Amino acid sequence: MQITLLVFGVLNDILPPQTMVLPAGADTHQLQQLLNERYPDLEKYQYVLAKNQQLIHQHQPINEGDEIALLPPFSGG
Amino acid sequence: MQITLLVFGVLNDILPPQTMVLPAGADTHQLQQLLNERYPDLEKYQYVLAKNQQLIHQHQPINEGDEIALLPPFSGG
Amino acid sequence: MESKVKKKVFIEGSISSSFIAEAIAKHSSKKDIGAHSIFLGQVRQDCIDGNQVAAIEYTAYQSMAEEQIHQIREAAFEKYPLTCLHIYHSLGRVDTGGICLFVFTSSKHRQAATEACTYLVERIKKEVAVWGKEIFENETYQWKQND
Amino acid sequence: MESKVKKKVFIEGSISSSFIAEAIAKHSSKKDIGAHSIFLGQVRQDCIDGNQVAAIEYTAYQSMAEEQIHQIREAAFEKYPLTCLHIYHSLGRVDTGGICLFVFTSSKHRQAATEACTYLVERIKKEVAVWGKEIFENETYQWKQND
Repeated sequence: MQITLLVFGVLNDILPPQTMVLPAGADTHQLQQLLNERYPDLEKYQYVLAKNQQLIHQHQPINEGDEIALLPPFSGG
Repeated sequence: MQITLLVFGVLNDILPPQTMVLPAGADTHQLQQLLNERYPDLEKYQYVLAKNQQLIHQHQPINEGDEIALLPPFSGG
Repeated sequence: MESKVKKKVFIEGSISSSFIAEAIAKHSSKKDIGAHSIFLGQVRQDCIDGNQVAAIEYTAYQSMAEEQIHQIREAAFEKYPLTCLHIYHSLGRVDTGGICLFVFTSSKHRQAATEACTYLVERIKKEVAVWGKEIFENETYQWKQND
Repeated sequence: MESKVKKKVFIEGSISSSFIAEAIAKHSSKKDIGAHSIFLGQVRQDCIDGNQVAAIEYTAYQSMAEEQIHQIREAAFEKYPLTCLHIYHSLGRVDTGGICLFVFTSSKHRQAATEACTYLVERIKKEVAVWGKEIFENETYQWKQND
Protein backbone atom coordinates (compact mmCIF):
# COMPACT_ATOMS: atom_id res chain seq x y z
CA MET A 1 0.00 0.00 0.00
CA GLN A 2 1.04 3.55 -0.64
CA ILE A 3 1.19 6.34 1.90
CA THR A 4 2.34 9.95 2.04
CA LEU A 5 5.09 10.76 4.52
CA LEU A 6 5.40 14.40 5.60
CA VAL A 7 8.42 15.71 7.48
CA PHE A 8 8.63 18.97 9.49
CA GLY A 9 11.13 21.17 11.28
CA VAL A 10 14.59 19.80 12.05
CA LEU A 11 13.67 16.41 10.57
CA ASN A 12 13.91 18.00 7.15
CA ASP A 13 17.66 17.81 7.70
CA ILE A 14 17.42 13.99 8.01
CA LEU A 15 14.94 12.83 5.38
CA PRO A 16 12.75 14.26 2.63
CA PRO A 17 8.94 14.10 2.49
CA GLN A 18 8.03 11.21 0.23
CA THR A 19 5.50 8.74 -1.07
CA MET A 20 6.23 5.33 0.46
CA VAL A 21 5.11 1.81 -0.33
CA LEU A 22 4.54 -0.29 2.80
CA PRO A 23 3.65 -3.99 3.15
CA ALA A 24 -0.08 -4.54 3.59
CA GLY A 25 -1.06 -4.56 7.27
CA ALA A 26 1.91 -2.41 8.36
CA ASP A 27 1.40 -0.21 11.39
CA THR A 28 3.10 2.95 12.62
CA HIS A 29 5.59 0.95 14.68
CA GLN A 30 6.77 -0.91 11.57
CA LEU A 31 6.94 2.37 9.68
CA GLN A 32 9.22 3.83 12.34
CA GLN A 33 11.50 0.75 12.23
CA LEU A 34 11.73 1.04 8.47
CA LEU A 35 12.57 4.76 8.69
CA ASN A 36 15.21 4.11 11.35
CA GLU A 37 16.89 1.56 9.07
CA ARG A 38 16.91 3.92 6.10
CA TYR A 39 17.77 7.07 8.08
CA PRO A 40 19.78 6.01 11.13
CA ASP A 41 20.16 9.63 12.33
CA LEU A 42 16.41 9.78 12.88
CA GLU A 43 16.78 7.88 16.16
CA LYS A 44 18.60 10.84 17.65
CA TYR A 45 15.51 13.06 17.42
CA GLN A 46 12.40 13.46 19.49
CA TYR A 47 9.22 13.56 17.46
CA VAL A 48 5.62 12.44 17.47
CA LEU A 49 3.49 11.03 14.65
CA ALA A 50 0.29 12.36 13.20
CA LYS A 51 -1.99 10.20 11.08
CA ASN A 52 -4.27 12.17 8.80
CA GLN A 53 -3.64 15.39 10.75
CA GLN A 54 -4.35 13.80 14.13
CA LEU A 55 -1.66 13.24 16.73
CA ILE A 56 -1.51 9.55 17.63
CA HIS A 57 -0.93 8.52 21.23
CA GLN A 58 -0.14 4.85 20.60
CA HIS A 59 0.81 2.88 17.52
CA GLN A 60 -1.97 2.41 15.01
CA PRO A 61 -2.63 0.44 11.83
CA ILE A 62 -1.90 2.29 8.59
CA ASN A 63 -4.27 2.26 5.65
CA GLU A 64 -3.78 2.86 1.95
CA GLY A 65 -3.58 6.58 1.25
CA ASP A 66 -2.91 7.65 4.83
CA GLU A 67 -0.93 10.82 5.42
CA ILE A 68 1.68 10.23 8.12
CA ALA A 69 3.62 13.19 9.47
CA LEU A 70 6.76 13.28 11.61
CA LEU A 71 6.48 16.20 14.03
CA PRO A 72 9.41 17.40 16.14
CA PRO A 73 8.57 19.71 19.09
CA PHE A 74 6.60 22.74 17.93
CA SER A 75 8.30 26.12 17.92
CA GLY A 76 5.79 28.65 16.63
CA GLY A 77 5.36 32.19 17.89
CA MET B 1 -4.24 82.93 54.52
CA GLN B 2 -5.40 82.10 51.05
CA ILE B 3 -5.51 78.63 49.50
CA THR B 4 -6.74 77.07 46.27
CA LEU B 5 -9.42 74.41 46.59
CA LEU B 6 -9.79 71.97 43.70
CA VAL B 7 -12.77 69.66 43.33
CA PHE B 8 -13.00 66.54 41.15
CA GLY B 9 -15.47 63.97 39.93
CA VAL B 10 -18.87 63.73 41.58
CA LEU B 11 -17.93 66.45 44.07
CA ASN B 12 -18.30 68.98 41.26
CA ASP B 13 -22.02 68.46 41.78
CA ILE B 14 -21.70 69.71 45.39
CA LEU B 15 -19.29 72.63 45.34
CA PRO B 16 -17.21 74.62 42.86
CA PRO B 17 -13.43 74.89 42.85
CA GLN B 18 -12.52 78.13 44.58
CA THR B 19 -9.98 80.34 46.24
CA MET B 20 -10.60 80.27 50.00
CA VAL B 21 -9.43 82.42 52.87
CA LEU B 22 -8.72 80.39 56.03
CA PRO B 23 -7.77 81.56 59.53
CA ALA B 24 -4.01 81.45 60.12
CA GLY B 25 -2.94 78.11 61.56
CA ALA B 26 -5.89 76.19 60.09
CA ASP B 27 -5.32 72.53 59.25
CA THR B 28 -7.06 70.13 56.89
CA HIS B 29 -9.43 68.97 59.62
CA GLN B 30 -10.67 72.55 60.13
CA LEU B 31 -10.97 72.97 56.39
CA GLN B 32 -13.19 69.90 56.18
CA GLN B 33 -15.39 71.18 59.01
CA LEU B 34 -15.74 74.51 57.26
CA LEU B 35 -16.65 72.84 53.98
CA ASN B 36 -19.20 70.59 55.71
CA GLU B 37 -20.89 73.67 57.18
CA ARG B 38 -21.06 75.47 53.86
CA TYR B 39 -21.91 72.39 51.77
CA PRO B 40 -23.81 69.96 54.03
CA ASP B 41 -24.22 67.42 51.18
CA LEU B 42 -20.47 66.91 51.15
CA GLU B 43 -20.70 64.65 54.20
CA LYS B 44 -22.57 62.06 52.13
CA TYR B 45 -19.54 61.47 49.92
CA GLN B 46 -16.35 59.46 50.28
CA TYR B 47 -13.24 61.36 49.30
CA VAL B 48 -9.62 61.86 50.22
CA LEU B 49 -7.54 65.04 50.32
CA ALA B 50 -4.41 65.90 48.43
CA LYS B 51 -2.15 68.77 49.51
CA ASN B 52 0.03 70.11 46.73
CA GLN B 53 -0.58 67.02 44.55
CA GLN B 54 0.24 64.56 47.35
CA LEU B 55 -2.38 62.35 48.97
CA ILE B 56 -2.42 62.98 52.70
CA HIS B 57 -2.88 60.09 55.08
CA GLN B 58 -3.62 62.12 58.22
CA HIS B 59 -4.62 65.70 58.83
CA GLN B 60 -1.90 68.26 58.20
CA PRO B 61 -1.29 71.95 58.72
CA ILE B 62 -2.16 74.17 55.77
CA ASN B 63 0.11 76.94 54.55
CA GLU B 64 -0.50 80.09 52.56
CA GLY B 65 -0.79 79.25 48.87
CA ASP B 66 -1.37 75.51 49.32
CA GLU B 67 -3.39 73.68 46.71
CA ILE B 68 -5.89 71.39 48.42
CA ALA B 69 -7.88 68.94 46.27
CA LEU B 70 -10.94 66.86 47.14
CA LEU B 71 -10.64 63.49 45.42
CA PRO B 72 -13.54 61.04 45.25
CA PRO B 73 -12.65 57.43 44.28
CA PHE B 74 -10.77 57.34 40.99
CA SER B 75 -12.53 55.96 37.93
CA GLY B 76 -10.13 56.18 35.04
CA GLY B 77 -9.75 53.60 32.27
CA MET C 1 15.67 51.89 29.67
CA GLU C 2 13.62 55.03 29.20
CA SER C 3 12.20 55.08 32.70
CA LYS C 4 13.77 58.35 33.83
CA VAL C 5 11.95 60.78 31.55
CA LYS C 6 8.42 61.86 32.54
CA LYS C 7 6.39 61.12 29.47
CA LYS C 8 3.24 62.49 27.88
CA VAL C 9 0.29 60.46 29.13
CA PHE C 10 -2.92 62.33 28.36
CA ILE C 11 -4.51 62.54 24.94
CA GLU C 12 -7.50 64.71 24.10
CA GLY C 13 -10.43 62.50 23.03
CA SER C 14 -10.23 58.87 21.98
CA ILE C 15 -6.96 57.09 21.16
CA SER C 16 -6.94 56.25 17.45
CA SER C 17 -5.95 52.88 16.00
CA SER C 18 -3.38 54.65 13.82
CA PHE C 19 -1.74 56.08 16.95
CA ILE C 20 -1.55 52.55 18.35
CA ALA C 21 -0.16 51.24 15.05
CA GLU C 22 2.57 53.88 15.06
CA ALA C 23 3.51 52.98 18.62
CA ILE C 24 3.84 49.33 17.57
CA ALA C 25 5.78 50.13 14.39
CA LYS C 26 8.35 52.22 16.30
CA HIS C 27 9.41 49.11 18.18
CA SER C 28 10.51 47.16 15.11
CA SER C 29 13.94 48.76 15.45
CA LYS C 30 14.33 47.42 19.00
CA LYS C 31 15.83 44.07 18.13
CA ASP C 32 16.02 42.72 21.67
CA ILE C 33 12.22 42.71 22.05
CA GLY C 34 10.51 39.34 21.71
CA ALA C 35 7.06 40.12 23.10
CA HIS C 36 4.63 43.01 23.37
CA SER C 37 1.55 43.06 25.54
CA ILE C 38 -1.14 45.66 24.93
CA PHE C 39 -4.22 46.55 26.93
CA LEU C 40 -6.92 48.75 25.42
CA GLY C 41 -9.87 50.09 27.37
CA GLN C 42 -12.92 50.77 25.19
CA VAL C 43 -15.98 52.79 26.22
CA ARG C 44 -18.96 50.45 26.54
CA GLN C 45 -22.55 51.32 25.66
CA ASP C 46 -23.83 50.25 29.07
CA CYS C 47 -27.51 50.51 29.76
CA ILE C 48 -28.33 51.81 33.25
CA ASP C 49 -31.98 52.08 34.34
CA GLY C 50 -33.03 52.17 30.70
CA ASN C 51 -30.54 54.88 29.73
CA GLN C 52 -27.81 54.12 27.22
CA VAL C 53 -24.30 55.47 27.73
CA ALA C 54 -23.31 57.66 24.76
CA ALA C 55 -19.84 58.68 25.94
CA ILE C 56 -17.53 59.00 28.90
CA GLU C 57 -16.03 62.38 29.67
CA TYR C 58 -12.71 62.08 31.46
CA THR C 59 -11.16 64.66 33.75
CA ALA C 60 -7.88 64.35 35.61
CA TYR C 61 -6.03 66.17 38.33
CA GLN C 62 -3.41 66.31 35.67
CA SER C 63 -0.24 67.34 37.48
CA MET C 64 -0.91 64.78 40.20
CA ALA C 65 -1.95 62.04 37.79
CA GLU C 66 1.18 62.49 35.69
CA GLU C 67 3.36 62.14 38.76
CA GLN C 68 1.38 59.08 39.89
CA ILE C 69 1.81 57.43 36.51
CA HIS C 70 5.49 58.28 36.56
CA GLN C 71 5.81 56.50 39.92
CA ILE C 72 3.85 53.49 38.65
CA ARG C 73 6.14 53.31 35.59
CA GLU C 74 9.21 53.33 37.81
CA ALA C 75 7.74 50.58 39.98
CA ALA C 76 6.99 48.44 36.92
CA PHE C 77 10.55 48.82 35.60
CA GLU C 78 11.87 47.73 39.00
CA LYS C 79 9.52 44.77 39.24
CA TYR C 80 9.75 43.38 35.70
CA PRO C 81 12.58 43.09 33.14
CA LEU C 82 10.97 45.39 30.58
CA THR C 83 12.51 46.89 27.46
CA CYS C 84 9.92 49.64 27.31
CA LEU C 85 6.55 50.72 28.58
CA HIS C 86 3.98 53.25 27.36
CA ILE C 87 0.80 54.51 28.98
CA TYR C 88 -1.80 56.77 27.37
CA HIS C 89 -5.14 57.86 28.79
CA SER C 90 -7.86 59.98 27.21
CA LEU C 91 -9.09 63.29 28.56
CA GLY C 92 -12.40 64.85 27.54
CA ARG C 93 -15.18 63.09 25.67
CA VAL C 94 -14.78 59.55 24.30
CA ASP C 95 -17.84 58.16 22.54
CA THR C 96 -18.86 54.51 22.97
CA GLY C 97 -16.59 52.24 20.95
CA GLY C 98 -13.65 54.63 21.39
CA ILE C 99 -10.38 53.65 23.06
CA CYS C 100 -9.71 55.53 26.33
CA LEU C 101 -6.71 53.66 27.77
CA PHE C 102 -3.65 52.23 26.00
CA VAL C 103 -1.02 50.36 28.01
CA PHE C 104 1.88 48.88 26.05
CA THR C 105 4.72 46.81 27.52
CA SER C 106 7.63 45.13 25.74
CA SER C 107 10.23 42.64 26.92
CA LYS C 108 12.64 39.98 25.75
CA HIS C 109 10.47 37.10 26.93
CA ARG C 110 6.70 37.15 27.08
CA GLN C 111 6.03 36.69 30.77
CA ALA C 112 7.43 40.07 31.83
CA ALA C 113 5.46 42.03 29.22
CA THR C 114 2.22 40.19 29.97
CA GLU C 115 2.41 40.42 33.75
CA ALA C 116 3.60 44.02 33.75
CA CYS C 117 0.71 45.05 31.49
CA THR C 118 -1.87 43.61 33.89
CA TYR C 119 -0.04 45.12 36.87
CA LEU C 120 -0.10 48.56 35.23
CA VAL C 121 -3.75 48.46 34.26
CA GLU C 122 -4.80 47.48 37.79
CA ARG C 123 -2.73 50.23 39.39
CA ILE C 124 -3.81 52.90 36.90
CA LYS C 125 -7.50 52.19 37.46
CA LYS C 126 -7.18 52.13 41.25
CA GLU C 127 -4.60 54.78 42.00
CA VAL C 128 -4.51 57.51 39.39
CA ALA C 129 -6.41 60.80 39.76
CA VAL C 130 -8.73 60.40 36.78
CA TRP C 131 -12.52 60.43 36.80
CA GLY C 132 -15.03 59.31 34.20
CA LYS C 133 -18.49 60.81 33.79
CA GLU C 134 -20.92 58.59 31.92
CA ILE C 135 -23.00 60.75 29.59
CA PHE C 136 -26.30 59.15 28.57
CA GLU C 137 -28.09 59.46 25.25
CA ASN C 138 -30.69 61.69 26.95
CA GLU C 139 -27.95 64.13 28.10
CA THR C 140 -28.18 63.11 31.78
CA TYR C 141 -25.06 61.70 33.40
CA GLN C 142 -23.68 59.72 36.29
CA TRP C 143 -20.16 59.51 37.63
CA LYS C 144 -18.46 56.25 36.73
CA GLN C 145 -17.40 53.89 39.51
CA ASN C 146 -14.56 51.42 39.03
CA ASP C 147 -14.98 47.94 40.49
CA MET D 1 -20.03 34.73 19.32
CA GLU D 2 -18.14 34.00 16.16
CA SER D 3 -16.57 30.78 17.39
CA LYS D 4 -18.19 28.45 14.87
CA VAL D 5 -16.47 29.59 11.68
CA LYS D 6 -12.95 28.31 11.00
CA LYS D 7 -10.98 31.48 10.39
CA LYS D 8 -7.91 32.43 8.42
CA VAL D 9 -4.88 32.17 10.68
CA PHE D 10 -1.73 32.19 8.56
CA ILE D 11 -0.25 35.28 6.97
CA GLU D 12 2.68 35.25 4.55
CA GLY D 13 5.61 37.15 6.07
CA SER D 14 5.45 39.57 8.98
CA ILE D 15 2.20 40.97 10.38
CA SER D 16 2.08 44.71 9.69
CA SER D 17 1.13 47.35 12.23
CA SER D 18 -1.55 48.59 9.81
CA PHE D 19 -3.13 45.12 9.80
CA ILE D 20 -3.20 45.26 13.60
CA ALA D 21 -4.66 48.77 13.53
CA GLU D 22 -7.45 47.64 11.19
CA ALA D 23 -8.27 44.72 13.46
CA ILE D 24 -8.55 47.13 16.40
CA ALA D 25 -10.59 49.69 14.46
CA LYS D 26 -13.14 47.06 13.37
CA HIS D 27 -14.10 46.55 17.01
CA SER D 28 -15.23 50.13 17.62
CA SER D 29 -18.69 49.11 16.38
CA LYS D 30 -18.95 46.38 19.04
CA LYS D 31 -20.40 48.49 21.81
CA ASP D 32 -20.47 45.76 24.44
CA ILE D 33 -16.65 45.50 24.50
CA GLY D 34 -14.91 47.20 27.41
CA ALA D 35 -11.43 45.68 27.14
CA HIS D 36 -9.04 44.33 24.54
CA SER D 37 -5.89 42.37 25.24
CA ILE D 38 -3.27 41.96 22.54
CA PHE D 39 -0.15 39.83 22.43
CA LEU D 40 2.45 40.39 19.73
CA GLY D 41 5.42 38.12 19.19
CA GLN D 42 8.40 39.91 17.61
CA VAL D 43 11.46 38.21 16.07
CA ARG D 44 14.50 38.91 18.27
CA GLN D 45 18.03 39.44 17.00
CA ASP D 46 19.42 36.76 19.30
CA CYS D 47 23.13 36.08 19.22
CA ILE D 48 24.01 32.39 19.41
CA ASP D 49 27.68 31.35 19.48
CA GLY D 50 28.61 34.68 17.93
CA ASN D 51 26.05 34.44 15.13
CA GLN D 52 23.26 36.99 14.91
CA VAL D 53 19.75 35.92 13.96
CA ALA D 54 18.64 37.75 10.80
CA ALA D 55 15.18 36.21 10.44
CA ILE D 56 12.96 33.32 11.39
CA GLU D 57 11.42 31.22 8.65
CA TYR D 58 8.14 29.65 9.73
CA THR D 59 6.62 26.49 8.32
CA ALA D 60 3.40 24.85 9.44
CA TYR D 61 1.60 21.56 8.91
CA GLN D 62 -1.09 23.91 7.82
CA SER D 63 -4.24 21.77 7.69
CA MET D 64 -3.42 20.30 11.09
CA ALA D 65 -2.40 23.64 12.62
CA GLU D 66 -5.61 25.33 11.46
CA GLU D 67 -7.68 22.60 13.06
CA GLN D 68 -5.62 22.82 16.26
CA ILE D 69 -6.11 26.57 16.45
CA HIS D 70 -9.81 26.10 15.80
CA GLN D 71 -9.99 23.74 18.78
CA ILE D 72 -8.01 26.13 20.98
CA ARG D 73 -10.39 28.96 19.99
CA GLU D 74 -13.39 26.86 20.95
CA ALA D 75 -11.81 26.00 24.29
CA ALA D 76 -11.10 29.68 25.02
CA PHE D 77 -14.71 30.66 24.24
CA GLU D 78 -15.90 27.95 26.63
CA LYS D 79 -13.49 28.96 29.37
CA TYR D 80 -13.80 32.77 29.24
CA PRO D 81 -16.71 35.17 28.56
CA LEU D 82 -15.22 36.66 25.40
CA THR D 83 -16.87 38.86 22.83
CA CYS D 84 -14.34 37.96 20.18
CA LEU D 85 -10.95 36.45 19.58
CA HIS D 86 -8.48 36.60 16.71
CA ILE D 87 -5.27 34.67 16.10
CA TYR D 88 -2.77 35.31 13.31
CA HIS D 89 0.61 33.63 12.77
CA SER D 90 3.23 34.27 10.11
CA LEU D 91 4.43 31.74 7.57
CA GLY D 92 7.68 32.12 5.64
CA ARG D 93 10.42 34.58 6.44
CA VAL D 94 10.06 37.24 9.14
CA ASP D 95 13.10 39.49 9.63
CA THR D 96 14.20 40.57 13.11
CA GLY D 97 11.91 43.28 14.46
CA GLY D 98 8.93 41.87 12.52
CA ILE D 99 5.74 40.66 14.19
CA CYS D 100 5.12 36.90 13.80
CA LEU D 101 2.21 36.26 16.18
CA PHE D 102 -0.86 38.40 16.88
CA VAL D 103 -3.40 37.24 19.46
CA PHE D 104 -6.33 39.58 20.13
CA THR D 105 -9.08 39.01 22.70
CA SER D 106 -12.00 41.25 23.62
CA SER D 107 -14.52 41.10 26.44
CA LYS D 108 -16.93 43.18 28.48
CA HIS D 109 -14.65 43.30 31.54
CA ARG D 110 -10.87 43.22 31.43
CA GLN D 111 -10.10 40.02 33.30
CA ALA D 112 -11.53 37.68 30.66
CA ALA D 113 -9.67 39.33 27.77
CA THR D 114 -6.38 39.43 29.66
CA GLU D 115 -6.46 35.88 30.95
CA ALA D 116 -7.71 34.42 27.68
CA CYS D 117 -4.92 36.14 25.77
CA THR D 118 -2.24 34.56 27.95
CA TYR D 119 -4.00 31.19 27.81
CA LEU D 120 -4.08 31.33 24.00
CA VAL D 121 -0.43 32.32 23.60
CA GLU D 122 0.74 29.50 25.87
CA ARG D 123 -1.35 26.89 24.06
CA ILE D 124 -0.39 28.13 20.58
CA LYS D 125 3.32 27.97 21.35
CA LYS D 126 3.11 24.51 22.92
CA GLU D 127 0.51 22.72 20.86
CA VAL D 128 0.29 24.02 17.32
CA ALA D 129 2.12 22.40 14.38
CA VAL D 130 4.36 25.34 13.50
CA TRP D 131 8.16 25.38 13.36
CA GLY D 132 10.60 28.27 13.29
CA LYS D 133 14.03 28.11 11.65
CA GLU D 134 16.44 30.76 12.87
CA ILE D 135 18.41 32.09 9.91
CA PHE D 136 21.70 33.72 10.88
CA GLU D 137 23.40 36.69 9.22
CA ASN D 138 25.99 34.28 7.77
CA GLU D 139 23.25 32.19 6.07
CA THR D 140 23.60 29.23 8.45
CA TYR D 141 20.56 28.26 10.50
CA GLN D 142 19.30 26.38 13.51
CA TRP D 143 15.83 25.14 14.33
CA LYS D 144 14.18 27.24 17.01
CA GLN D 145 13.25 25.60 20.31
CA ASN D 146 10.43 26.96 22.48
CA ASP D 147 10.95 27.02 26.22
